Amino acid sequence: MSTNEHHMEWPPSDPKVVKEELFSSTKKGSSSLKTISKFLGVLSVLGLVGLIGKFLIDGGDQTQWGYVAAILAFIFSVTGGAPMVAIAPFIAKANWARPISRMAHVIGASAVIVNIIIMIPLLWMLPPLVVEGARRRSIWFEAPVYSPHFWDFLSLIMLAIAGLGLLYVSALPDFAIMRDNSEGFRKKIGKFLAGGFVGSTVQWSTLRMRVGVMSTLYFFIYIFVHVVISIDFSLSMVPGWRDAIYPMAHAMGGIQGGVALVIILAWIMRKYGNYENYLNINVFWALGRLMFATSLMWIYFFYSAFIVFWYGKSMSDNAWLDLLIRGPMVYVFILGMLFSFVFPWWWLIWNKVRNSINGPVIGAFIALIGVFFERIRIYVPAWSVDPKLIHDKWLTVIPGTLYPDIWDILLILGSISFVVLTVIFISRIIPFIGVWEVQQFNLLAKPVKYIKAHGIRVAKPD
Amino acid sequence: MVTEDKRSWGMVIDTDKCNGCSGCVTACQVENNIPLNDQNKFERGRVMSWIRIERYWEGEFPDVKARFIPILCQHCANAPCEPVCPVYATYHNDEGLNIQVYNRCVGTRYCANGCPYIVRFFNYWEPAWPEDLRNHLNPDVTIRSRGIMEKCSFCIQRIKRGSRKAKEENRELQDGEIKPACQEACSTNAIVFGDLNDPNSEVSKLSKSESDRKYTLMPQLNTDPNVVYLATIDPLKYKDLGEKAKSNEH
Amino acid sequence: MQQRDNQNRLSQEYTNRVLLNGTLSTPRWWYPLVSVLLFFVVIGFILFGIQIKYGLGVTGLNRPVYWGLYITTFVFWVGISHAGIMISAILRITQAEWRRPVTRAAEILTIFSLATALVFPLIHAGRTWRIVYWLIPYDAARGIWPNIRSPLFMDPIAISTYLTGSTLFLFVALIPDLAVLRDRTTGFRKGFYTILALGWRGNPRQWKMQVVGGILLSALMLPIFVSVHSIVSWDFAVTPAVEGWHSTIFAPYFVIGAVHSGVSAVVTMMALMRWGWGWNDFIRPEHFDALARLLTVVATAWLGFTFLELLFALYGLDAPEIALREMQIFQYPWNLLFLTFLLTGYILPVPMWLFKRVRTNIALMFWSSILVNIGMWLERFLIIVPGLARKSPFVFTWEAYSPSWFEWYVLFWSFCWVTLLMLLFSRVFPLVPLFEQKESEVFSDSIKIGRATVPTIFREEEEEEED
Amino acid sequence: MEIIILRKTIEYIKKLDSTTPLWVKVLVPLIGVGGLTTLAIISILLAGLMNAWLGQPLPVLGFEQTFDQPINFPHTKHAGPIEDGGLGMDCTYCHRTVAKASSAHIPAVELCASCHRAVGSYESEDLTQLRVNSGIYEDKENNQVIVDSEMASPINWRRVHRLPDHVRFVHSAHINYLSNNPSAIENVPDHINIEGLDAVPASQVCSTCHGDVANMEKVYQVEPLKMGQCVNCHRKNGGPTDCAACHH
Repeated sequence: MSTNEHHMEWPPSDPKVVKEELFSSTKKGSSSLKTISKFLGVLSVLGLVGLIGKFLIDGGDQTQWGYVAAILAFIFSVTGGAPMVAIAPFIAKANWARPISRMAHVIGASAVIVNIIIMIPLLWMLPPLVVEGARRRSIWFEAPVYSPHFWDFLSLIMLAIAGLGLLYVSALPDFAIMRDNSEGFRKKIGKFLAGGFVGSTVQWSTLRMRVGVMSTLYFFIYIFVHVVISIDFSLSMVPGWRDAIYPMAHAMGGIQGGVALVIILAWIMRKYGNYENYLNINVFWALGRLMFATSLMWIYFFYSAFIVFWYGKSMSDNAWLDLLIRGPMVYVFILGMLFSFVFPWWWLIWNKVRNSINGPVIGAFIALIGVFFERIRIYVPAWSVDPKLIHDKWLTVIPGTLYPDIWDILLILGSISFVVLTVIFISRIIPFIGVWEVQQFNLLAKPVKYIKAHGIRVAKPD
Repeated sequence: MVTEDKRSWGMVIDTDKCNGCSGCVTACQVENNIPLNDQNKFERGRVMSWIRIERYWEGEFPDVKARFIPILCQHCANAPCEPVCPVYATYHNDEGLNIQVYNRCVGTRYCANGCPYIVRFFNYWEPAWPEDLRNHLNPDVTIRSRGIMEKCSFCIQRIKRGSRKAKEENRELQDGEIKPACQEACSTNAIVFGDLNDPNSEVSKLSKSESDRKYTLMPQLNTDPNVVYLATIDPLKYKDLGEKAKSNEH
Repeated sequence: MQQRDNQNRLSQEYTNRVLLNGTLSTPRWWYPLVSVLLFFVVIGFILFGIQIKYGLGVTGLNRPVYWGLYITTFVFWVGISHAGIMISAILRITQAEWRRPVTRAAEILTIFSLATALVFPLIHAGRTWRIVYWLIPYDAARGIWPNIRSPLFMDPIAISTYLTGSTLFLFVALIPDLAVLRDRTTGFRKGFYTILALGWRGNPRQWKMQVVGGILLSALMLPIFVSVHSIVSWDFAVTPAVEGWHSTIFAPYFVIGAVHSGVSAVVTMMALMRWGWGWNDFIRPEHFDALARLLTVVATAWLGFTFLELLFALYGLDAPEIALREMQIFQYPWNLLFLTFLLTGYILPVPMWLFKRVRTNIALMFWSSILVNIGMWLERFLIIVPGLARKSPFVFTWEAYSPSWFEWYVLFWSFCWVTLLMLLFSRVFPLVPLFEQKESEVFSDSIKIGRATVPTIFREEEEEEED
Repeated sequence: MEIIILRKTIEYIKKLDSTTPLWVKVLVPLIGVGGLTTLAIISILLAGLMNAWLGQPLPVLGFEQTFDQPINFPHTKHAGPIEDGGLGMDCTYCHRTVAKASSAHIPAVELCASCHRAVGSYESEDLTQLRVNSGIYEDKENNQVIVDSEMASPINWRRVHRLPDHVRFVHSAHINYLSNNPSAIENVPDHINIEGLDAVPASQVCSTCHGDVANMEKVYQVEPLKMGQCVNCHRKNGGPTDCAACHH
């Protein structure tokens, strides 16, 4: 990549041009997009059919619900992880992330409905806290009997609200632009959503504060949701599995998937949304590094748990290894390890790969598949454990491999399709790059030449 | 008798027979050159005793009963103390013994932390005996210097001597020929030592015939000990039987 | 003398003069302080000799508390050592500009605390003189090599790798400053600096090599940085027999705790440097501000991990584990220590740091960072000792462990020793990197956005020079 | 190659400014050019030193010294071959338990006295001392034999072949093995011929560790008797290499 070409890709400095360029993507809809949407719509309906079918056929058998739990965990953690890509740089005042923060927020809000739909039957299947008169292992020591169900559901709702709130708060100025610069239906939406936002100094400072508060809130909720759901939905179903880093590893896998989703979406928007000037190579480079860092973090958390079990060699330690690693899901484990860590790590370790447009995207696809396998590896065996063993000190009977049935496959395809469909739907309303974010970006950073070196001058407001 | 290299030395301790007389403790102390435990050592929690008798009270006074469990190194097949030693001072040999090599030990005390039975002891000082006990020390056992770990060796000096004798006399080692000091001193024959891999040895037979009483300490840790305990017999369980027998007599 | 040049930057002449005031001249307090410290350090060495001669009976250790103050202090110093790479490498990679005046101090803190930490397993071992078996793969006649499976064997490897790497890292960053010193000294010192400066002329190629070397070392040091405290944590976590230790969260928990304590130690040190040498123009409140913000995030993450650890301790509903936690948290004297640990480790300092007025107040930052390190030392103590002193079914020594005065002195010795080494270092090498300071002055500027004047930083695009 | 280095060094010296002390001008290029070489040499030397220290036979550390025993016992006279003026006695005559027990057994004074009460010069101080120690001796002044059990005391022989306390060496096992496997015997003295034999008497295997004691005026240690030697021999002859075989 030569120097000149690189510096050609920079957001235009004229606000009007920015506005028009960014909003143009919400208006033009190609026919292929419509076809894709229809196809995804059909798949989504089939997914719902799958969930209902699953409920009717396997409604009484907890051991058959592993894939449903896995797909829920996958969708909620990767879509929920995406806003972290916006939040972390926001807290660290990193300027580069401004062009992709909207996309991150959109992804964060895209899976609200799917999550809640899948969650409801799963709560039904979740064993109560007191089984046969005795309290089972759980983080809810003395809590009321249906605490897991209540808090799991509530936490997911909280995450949904926080995600939507974050998107709404940060998109407020764009709604105002929509209100002021469009006609008809869009104007009405803009008017409704933007409220009285006119861009006064007070409103701007409130906005910044709101984004900050929502971001911090979202971060804590995300961690809380992971702790609660990952423990209740997998760890406490397996007798003897005691793994303190597990919620963090789970969350880290989610964030890894979230970064991957943002990279993929950014790539699509760059390619099909004419956003070349906004999503330039610097963005992909930074995202690639983030992807690399999250992959390393994930393997570190996983390994921290693994080595303790491996060395511990106690009955429950061995059972953990038998169930989740060398047991029924050994091939999925290997695939997950390859796709979550080995491939992305070996791919993204090269600066040439990170510092390109396509490199990080390939890494992101690989990592996303890895996260998917990893969730299957965790949830399916955990749900397959015979519920009768729930009071045991350690797992004595390792369940066999559970393969997905037709309902599971329908559900997996349908739920993913519905998330994609939601993203497409949102893309029709608001631009995927915040206009105000680009303005700020332009104000704060500028490519400059210093003596002989090329560089960027970044302003650091307090 | 199985061949020499497939031995697995083990012990069966019948807690029902143990009356807590501490004969084994004393015998071990003498046999293995263990320094005397004085008041100061007790106060500072530095007592050394390769085998010890743990006493548990059962019931309320005056209907109180004492239960005794002799605890010694369990010679675990899957010993948590072994992998943590940085210098291989403790390892498993092919006779199923958990060996402590004094001269390799540098005294990190990591093995002691790894041991769930707390049967490893550290020499905080150079060992010392009263003058008149000096010549009573066992020449077959190393005197451990300060700064190293020690623990029950299943009286390895006796095992070695016994196997050597059998070899010199060109015969197989007989079951019961080798007796560790604790077994020799046990007044109630609660301790039986032998080869667990030999199906005809007394330890194998005992642990088979009494399989409903058989248990090992802390099974959740998966240490696979070579010391097998036989649980105390619950007299209530046999009370009915006895009364039945009584009524039959009449 | 004019301090600022025509572009309102600190003049290079002023920078050189002030930052070399500890090296080219001696502060008045230096000799008295060094001699007092030397006195305490020598006493410490005599005590080590006594311990080696008579055995570990001089400590308060017993059965089952086989590890006590020595290991606690070992972990503590390893933790402190995480400051250097956190500040120099991670912040360098994430391009945090405020790191510049702090890097050197953090790195030497790393090196000296690591060197001190390495001493502790030696003091702690029963037969220190046999440790050569442990550190060096010895003669093959016996056919036995050190046990690679033992975390205690991996410890020295990780720590000495980290030490070597940190020393290299420090040296690479020291070269330009050594050249400055070479040009300002005469006689023996000039010779000394000439050799160390490796012929530094400050030409573009040398600068480029120096930058590349720094970045490469940063990237190489990061995995070592993580591995060091992870391995230290696995010393504990791999033993299934100790309920309070066998926890999967230990590695990240220890690492983040180490960053917490290490960065706090850097804050303490910065305050002392500012007061001792009068570098008010270079170590400025905004550096404390930035460090305190970083610390707030790190401390909160660390508290979250502490919470998770406790949560999972109770999760299993295992009686021994719950008994252990009950002892650790509610029983005297551990309860007082636990309360102090929570208060000093998080509850007192972190809410203070939420206020900008505190973050920019040097005295308050000094005291709060000391609080953090008291808390972090107690954290290690509360993990190690109650974990061992637990109510185990086979031991009846529950009153456990009270360290002897000997051990307390060794703890005190370690602080004297590190401080002494730092002071000796400061007499020979500058504690604030001159070239980093000048570079930051050159790179920073300010622009007007609307009505506000905002400071800016020039960031060079290093990647483009690859082709 | 050397020329290039030399040229670069000269260039470097020329570049140094005039304020630089002369010794620096000399030392810096020396360090610069020779640094790696020096390091390599030092490493090799260190490695060699370590190897030498760990693998050496004991004499280097001064273990080859002989001791002045309380009574000068000439092995040459007792065990030395007859043709050299010795008596050719069997080692096991005095070291009686060597093939039966773990220790080789230093004979009691009585065993010595059983011969030396009659045999040997009455002028010899050593023999007189021996007789005193045996408790039956001749009082020269009064020319009478005194039986004094209070005077009887063991001779305080000084040990020459010492093993550390943590090593358990069993003589019987080794003697029995070697006497049945003569091919494993080492250091065979000239006056003994064991070639081709299937079994040899116990007294002919001692030389493996102790050397040719029969020809030593004063006994000294010929073999290092360090663990390396034990293990090497065990490996060669299929002995146990388990640590617990010797250390317990």
